[in-house]
Amino acid sequence: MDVLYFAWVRERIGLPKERVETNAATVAELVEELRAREERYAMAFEDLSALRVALDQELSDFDAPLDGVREVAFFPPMTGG
Amino acid sequence: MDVLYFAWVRERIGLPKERVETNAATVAELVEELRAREERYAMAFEDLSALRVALDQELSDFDAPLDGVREVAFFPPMTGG
Amino acid sequence: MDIRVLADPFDFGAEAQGFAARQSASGAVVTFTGIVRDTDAGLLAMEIEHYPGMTESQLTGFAEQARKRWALEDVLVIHRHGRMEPGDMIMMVATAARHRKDAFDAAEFLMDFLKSRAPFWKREITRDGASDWVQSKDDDEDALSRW
Amino acid sequence: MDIRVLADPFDFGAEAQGFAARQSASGAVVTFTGIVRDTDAGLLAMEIEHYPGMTESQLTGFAEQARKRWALEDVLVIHRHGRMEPGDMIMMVATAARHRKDAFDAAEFLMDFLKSRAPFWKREITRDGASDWVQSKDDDEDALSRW
Repeated sequence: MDVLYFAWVRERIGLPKERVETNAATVAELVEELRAREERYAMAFEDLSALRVALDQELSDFDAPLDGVREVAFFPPMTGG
Repeated sequence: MDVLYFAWVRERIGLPKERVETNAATVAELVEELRAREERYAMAFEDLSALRVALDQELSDFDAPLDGVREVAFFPPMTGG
Repeated sequence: MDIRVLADPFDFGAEAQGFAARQSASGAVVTFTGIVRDTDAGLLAMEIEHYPGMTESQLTGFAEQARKRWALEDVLVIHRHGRMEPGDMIMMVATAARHRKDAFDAAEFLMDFLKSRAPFWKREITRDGASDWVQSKDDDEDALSRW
Repeated sequence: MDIRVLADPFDFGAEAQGFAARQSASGAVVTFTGIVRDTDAGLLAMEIEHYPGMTESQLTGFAEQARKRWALEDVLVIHRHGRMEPGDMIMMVATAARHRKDAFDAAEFLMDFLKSRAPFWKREITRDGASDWVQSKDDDEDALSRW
């Protein structure tokens, strides 16, 4: 699946988008896999309460299943308007 | 004092403004004097709940005193905006 | 603060743009504009009578009250009188504030007072020649009670 | 319904005027515009990042929800991304309805959702060279609970 990062999540991880092969069943499991990769991921996902997730461009939750999802995006709370 | 009429009050009475010499102590007393004048006044002041009054260009009440007032205006509820 | 009562049309877009462009300290600008709407009966024209002098002082008073209640940077009120046709703009208010809630609340407050406490009276002239004074609405009177 | 996400400046006055002029059935038009405000720290620029695709679908969804909740004749949302300077307009919403309450409520609803549920992220660059992501406000999150 495609994993996208925005704002300071993108800055900490150092890239806007990557292809991730995973068997993670939920967003939380995917986050665990990413955290385990490298320090920059661990830092980006340090505090999940400061993060939001969208699945296929719909806001979702960290316990949501990833079954059939093609695009996951992680970002801080939005500041539009 | 000057007495002004607006909207359908003006139409019923047939003039926008007139000079009235009166010893009326309150707006209500002035209204009684005007009502007694002619049928057109009686019709205009038939239902006071449908009327509003301003004294020297400030919204007021029918029991307000007229002492020192130079301009009285009668009109229906306002429909601005 | 800018309060205008006028017979001529005004340029809503230019007024809105000019007002917003003046607000370097404000993050939020709200505008309201009232438009003459065609009615089921077929509206030919609307005529608005007003009370010169009192109109200006009432509108100024509403704007001053709004500035006391909310943290506003600026207020604009324009209201026409005389004859207008469907599609014409009757009036506008604009409010500027640092925070959007202040700008919204103040604009609603101004509109509620303008509807029932500013000395304007509307008459509708329909295509069949009928002409009637617009009745005030209980809703508009009720709207004042929240402030 | 007109939803636009764009990098270029937009002409608030012309958009507001055009929107109002299209509303022959509506008596009430409300607009909100958000302006880049200079800050105490001395703002050089604001940069807005967004999530292409999701931004448009979220904004469209908010506008559709607003049309279900209120009797609206029309809705316009314009939001910029990229780099802006103090005084520049970031975004606008406009709502048209027969009754002013619907137009006001819908505009506030759109703004509340746009603030906390549309995928935009602001960064402020100050004149001393510092650059910080704008923190979301609890107030903005709380504002959603009233709808």
